[in-house]
Amino acid sequence: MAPKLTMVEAINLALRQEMERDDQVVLLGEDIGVNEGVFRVTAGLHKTFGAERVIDTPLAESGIVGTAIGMALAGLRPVAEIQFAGFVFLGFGQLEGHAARYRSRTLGQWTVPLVLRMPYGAGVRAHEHHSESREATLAGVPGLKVVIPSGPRSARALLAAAIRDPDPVIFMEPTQLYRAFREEVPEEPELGVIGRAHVERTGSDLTLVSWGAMMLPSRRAADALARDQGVQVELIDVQSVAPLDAATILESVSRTGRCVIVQEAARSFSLASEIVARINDQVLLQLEAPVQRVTGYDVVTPFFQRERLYMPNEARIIAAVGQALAD
Amino acid sequence: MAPKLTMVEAINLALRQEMERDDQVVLLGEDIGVNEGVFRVTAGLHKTFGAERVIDTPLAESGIVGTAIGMALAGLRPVAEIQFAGFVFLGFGQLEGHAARYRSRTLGQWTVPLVLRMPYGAGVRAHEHHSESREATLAGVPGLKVVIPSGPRSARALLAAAIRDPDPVIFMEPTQLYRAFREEVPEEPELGVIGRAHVERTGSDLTLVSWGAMMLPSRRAADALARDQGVQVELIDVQSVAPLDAATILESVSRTGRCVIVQEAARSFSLASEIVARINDQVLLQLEAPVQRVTGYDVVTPFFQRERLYMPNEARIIAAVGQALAD
Amino acid sequence: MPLKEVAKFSVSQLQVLDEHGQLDEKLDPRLSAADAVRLYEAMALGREVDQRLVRLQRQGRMGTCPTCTGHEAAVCAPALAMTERDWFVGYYREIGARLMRGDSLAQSLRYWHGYEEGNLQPQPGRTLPVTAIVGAQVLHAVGIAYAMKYRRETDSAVVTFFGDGATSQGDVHEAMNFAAVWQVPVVFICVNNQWAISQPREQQTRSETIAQKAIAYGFEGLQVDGNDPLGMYLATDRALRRAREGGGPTLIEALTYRLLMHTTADDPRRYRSDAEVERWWKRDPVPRMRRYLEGRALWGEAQQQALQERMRQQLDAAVAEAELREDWRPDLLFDHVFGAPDPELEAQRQTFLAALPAATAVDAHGA
Amino acid sequence: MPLKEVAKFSVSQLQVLDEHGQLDEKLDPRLSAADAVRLYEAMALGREVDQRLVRLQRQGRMGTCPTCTGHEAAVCAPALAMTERDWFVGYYREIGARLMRGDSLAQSLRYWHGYEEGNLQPQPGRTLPVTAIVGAQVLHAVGIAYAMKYRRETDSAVVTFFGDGATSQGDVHEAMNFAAVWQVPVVFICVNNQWAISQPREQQTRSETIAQKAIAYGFEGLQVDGNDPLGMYLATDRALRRAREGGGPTLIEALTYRLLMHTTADDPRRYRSDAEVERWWKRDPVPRMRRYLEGRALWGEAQQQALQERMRQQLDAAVAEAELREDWRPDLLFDHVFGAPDPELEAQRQTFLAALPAATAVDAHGA
Ligand SMILES: Cc1ncc(C[n+]2csc(CCOP(=O)(O)OP(=O)(O)O)c2C)c(N)n1
Ligand SMILES: Cc1ncc(C[n+]2csc(CCOP(=O)(O)OP(=O)(O)O)c2C)c(N)n1
Ligand SMILES: [Mg+2]
Ligand SMILES: [Mg+2]
Repeated sequence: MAPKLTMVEAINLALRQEMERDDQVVLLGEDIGVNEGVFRVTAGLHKTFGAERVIDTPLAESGIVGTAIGMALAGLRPVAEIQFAGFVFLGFGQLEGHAARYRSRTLGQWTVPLVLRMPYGAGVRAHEHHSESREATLAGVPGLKVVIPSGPRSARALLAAAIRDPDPVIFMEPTQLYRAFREEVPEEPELGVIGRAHVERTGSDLTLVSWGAMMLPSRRAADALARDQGVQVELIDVQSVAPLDAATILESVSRTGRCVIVQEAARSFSLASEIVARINDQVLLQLEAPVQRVTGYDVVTPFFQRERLYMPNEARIIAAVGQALAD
Repeated sequence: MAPKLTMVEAINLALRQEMERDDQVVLLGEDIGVNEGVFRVTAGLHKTFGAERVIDTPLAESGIVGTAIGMALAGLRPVAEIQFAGFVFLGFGQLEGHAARYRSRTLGQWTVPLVLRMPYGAGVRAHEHHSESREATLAGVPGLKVVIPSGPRSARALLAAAIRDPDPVIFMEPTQLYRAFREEVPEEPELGVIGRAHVERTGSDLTLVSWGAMMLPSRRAADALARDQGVQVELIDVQSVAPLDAATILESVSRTGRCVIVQEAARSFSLASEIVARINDQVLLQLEAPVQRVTGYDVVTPFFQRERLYMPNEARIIAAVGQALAD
Repeated sequence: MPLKEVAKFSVSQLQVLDEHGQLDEKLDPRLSAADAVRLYEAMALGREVDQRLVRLQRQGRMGTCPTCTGHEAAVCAPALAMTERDWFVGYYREIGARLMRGDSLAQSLRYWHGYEEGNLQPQPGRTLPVTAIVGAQVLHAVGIAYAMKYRRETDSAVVTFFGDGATSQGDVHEAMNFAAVWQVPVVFICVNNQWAISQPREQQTRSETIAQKAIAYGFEGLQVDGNDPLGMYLATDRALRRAREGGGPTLIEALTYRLLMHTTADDPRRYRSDAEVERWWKRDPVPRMRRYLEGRALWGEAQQQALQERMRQQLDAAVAEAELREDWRPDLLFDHVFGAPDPELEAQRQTFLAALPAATAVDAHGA
Repeated sequence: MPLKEVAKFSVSQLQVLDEHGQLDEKLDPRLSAADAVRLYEAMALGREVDQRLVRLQRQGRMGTCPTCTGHEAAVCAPALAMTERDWFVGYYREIGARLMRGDSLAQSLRYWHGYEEGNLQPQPGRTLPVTAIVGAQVLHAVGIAYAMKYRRETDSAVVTFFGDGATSQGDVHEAMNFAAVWQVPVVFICVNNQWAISQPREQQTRSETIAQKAIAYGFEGLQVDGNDPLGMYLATDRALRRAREGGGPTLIEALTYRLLMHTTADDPRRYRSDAEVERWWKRDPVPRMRRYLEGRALWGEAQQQALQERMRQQLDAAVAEAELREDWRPDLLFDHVFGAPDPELEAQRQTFLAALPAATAVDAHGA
């Protein structure tokens, strides 16, 4: 039987195996080496691979992203860490202006195969700036891929795929899931598919779409709905925010006619909005009720005392499903 | 009769009048003083108000945004310029982390009343990085206001309102409109309303929503549709991307039952997507056909030889209106 | 001019009161008795608060918070040199100094325990709240200094604090450069505590000193024993005077040490030796200042006992006050996204309030 | 140690061939005849291309483009000192040097005329394309240098160019700091042409020299007469050797001048005096290099005539080639957003192609 790993351990496994497989893979970031990362994601890697491949950088996010771009241009496979996603905006100029564009502006002559890992999201009672969900801001830049796993096994497989991907991949790790549960993760490498959503549970009454940490309450809601109300939802884990696997979602919605989208991020200018727009484009006529968006609010991400009040939860999801079924 | 001004002149008028009205208004940016701005938006201001109020800064966008935040915290009313919107992402950390949050995190004790002006958009055959439309990236940050005028008169009125606004306002100026046409702009100050869309033309067949430079082909399309096909569209100029005046749009769509949204920005994770989501939330049942989005594409903004091919134009708008009416 | 020298620079180091309590008479800033005692008491209170915060955190009564032990001289002495008219733009490791500036202890505890309310200070005046994004506040300081210069507030300057790690950030570079070009009244105090979480100073930057970074911008940089309260006072006082007189910015490198963990979530034994920490405990600024007071016959065991008791009471009261949730309103944040209400936000507030009972249940469960 | 000096620094300036053609024998890098001629021809071609670009732009046959006149020594001499194994990471003002590196002239013209195709170079090897975001490329250079060090490519170093204005950017600061900490093989060449569009050097930064900014990072900075091709060659050659030998980064400040407008959209008479420009024309690097060749009897009027004719032909051919649109495919960009096709993008491509006839009509109208 495969060992049961937390998401932190699963990510660590992916890093270790990819570094073993390809000596051009190097890690860089703040406190990832000797200290093994503030969440211990890089545990043991500095010891095994040394300071040259597990690089403790100076404290500068644009520097991390920009030098990783240079490494990638020169043929390395850098996997950079931003200590918390809230700091990635200090490197956003490099992402938007360079990582995302090199392939396109040189018609493929230069490419930037880097991975930018970052813990994100609320739910671990962290200090301000440590709890945002801004996947849409990153996914809105053509040329960037954005991937979010929802469990140890998908985290491992998707990260391995990201490292082998020829393009820049932002890999967002929900801190709430880091140690939330264990899952069997096979020792032999598994490769996820970037650009593909995962139908986690099939059902014909309603399509429930979510990703990242919000898969937890979504799963619980799906269980409860089946158990208490006999409602069978089809539960889709988006996994790849960009490119978005709209086809899988739309196919499901075209069958169920009803959809609820659950996201931690603020409501407006979000992935939930984008999914609604795609539904409008292609399956509006099969829709039997307005799509329900269960989301964060358009406020500055609250400090931790209020964070759980602002995050979607099982009750809100069940209520939204009820609404969508009633409409 | 009021003088007929270009948008550049109208913006200049707003700056001049606000500086005359309030000596706490200062301008800062690259090449805005002696050189009077690369588009001459600040013509004459350095001469009139001096180098202390029209500040030529060193070449650093985060520095411009960050020092403007400090000025605003200390009670000045800084109006900072980013030479082209493509460079604002070098200051995005300051915007996201500080300008947008100070009011909220201090429950109103500290505020950041700054304006960040920036030319944006394609259509003037500029070099790479000088033609993006990323209003949604900025509007997606709770706490930031984002305003886009569509002509000289609205530019003057909205900029004056932005300068007097108690919150950070991103003021995006479509370069394509800078000298595209003249309009009467009254000498006495006019104040626009941030957070309000403008119904430019009423009609009962379909709601046509746009903003910025795309108002040009939208206006032409509305004229042509009325003239050639007797189709009366209601044309709405969004003006305020955040806060978004959804009520005006939704009220119109609830009457017409059909909607076309025209934007220069890439298609996904955009304001057009957000508007579709709002329609879904509130007026889906009044909708008689899918909303049509006429947009840029999800590619890296093309170099100037291809820019007009990628931008929405009158023909695409007319075709989309036809589609929406046929559905 | 084949290969000719075109510019020369040097960097000096200042110490007034050394680790053995030896005072350099020539440099002695001659603090009044009241100021000397005030400074010591502020340092002692900073230390005391720090220890309580850690204890509260270990008891689950406090969020993750940074420690300030070791930094008392580096931050409190500058606060003593400042007036109410000066601006204090800090980061997150100056609790003692913030209390000197009039911040409420109870509010500060609330802040670190995850309440926005904690940022409401009784009289914020010219003290900005804590910032967590490393380096960003240094630009704000320079903008404020511009405003002071613009308004001819010649009695006002800005003091901004940041760590050795922060010197790597582009924002800090841009800030120093803007300040120099604008010649605005700002004092940059780099609290060089040798570590940025686990990154040692030598791996943060290869310059021999942090002070010499000022050479890149054309103003003066000075290295100061950051555990020497008199040296820090003197350096800040001089820099503030120069700033207020229109002489522009100064960089002060306060050489000190973070004696405890980075934050309560950190375990420093993962990356540094006990021996190193031990060495720095010998240079502890708090006893150094006490010895100085004793030397001036301003302090003794009785005063110390009384102070301990006062601090204990003050802390107990603050903790009790901080733990009151009388003013707690869950939807508070909807009030302050913008200066005026927005219909969409008000609609979202209604959704939020309607969902609150269930969310509160989850909260109780999850917390 | 009350107030003791803890560090001393100095900055030197290098000149080998002065503005009167006087050569410093001790410093003479003793270029071979072939190299000397190659360098001069590259400088002359850079100048010629510049003038043609401006003319084409005025005729509406070229997009907005920057000028390089005056920068020929500062960029071409380093290119001569580099080998194919070294990396060239520039900004937008090095046309002569880029052509030395093997870039196609026709492609470069296409680039500035708004075609992505222009970035397709015949053998990009180790020369990165033009970058427009001021300062960003300097970080890329440091990342590349890390890769060279990591791979033990000890015959390879990186040379990166940027302007005086770029020194204000946080990215350039972060780049120099990372390079120092990592001790990677990179040479930073700041082309200090005294202006950043309309911002004069003294208002960009208050430091006496740009070279001294290296002190902030703990490596060597050198000021070089940027209009002296031999000085620039010598400085770059030394820095490259040091870099390849593991000695880490060097900063070279090339003191030069932008003799023409910032770009074809700029009017420099708005912000600087004719007298200042005149003074710098007297230091023009191109005739200086020619006089040097003549002094070594490597050049004369006949060679000059022949060169002019060759350059004219080369330029005519390149312009003709650039203006061919044989390979033009409107939907090209859809191919290169990602390394593999994406269904949504393919659907959008179909929309794009369907709308093309109407868009092309608009284009003809609007262009
Ligand atoms: C922009 C940013 N990057 C990373 C972090 C995470 N972080 C918090 S404190 C810290 C170290 C700061 O070191 P230094 O500036 O020396 O200050 P010190 O904590 O030692 O006082 C880091 C990396 C952050 N808060 N902000
Ligand atoms: C990040 C960014 N900000 C602003 C600009 C606009 N801009 C282009 S070149 C330039 C001046 C650059 O000056 P300098 O670095 O001295 O180089 P030079 O052009 O003088 O060679 C400016 C402000 C830009 N391209 N990128
Ligand atoms: Mg530190
Ligand atoms: Mg320059």
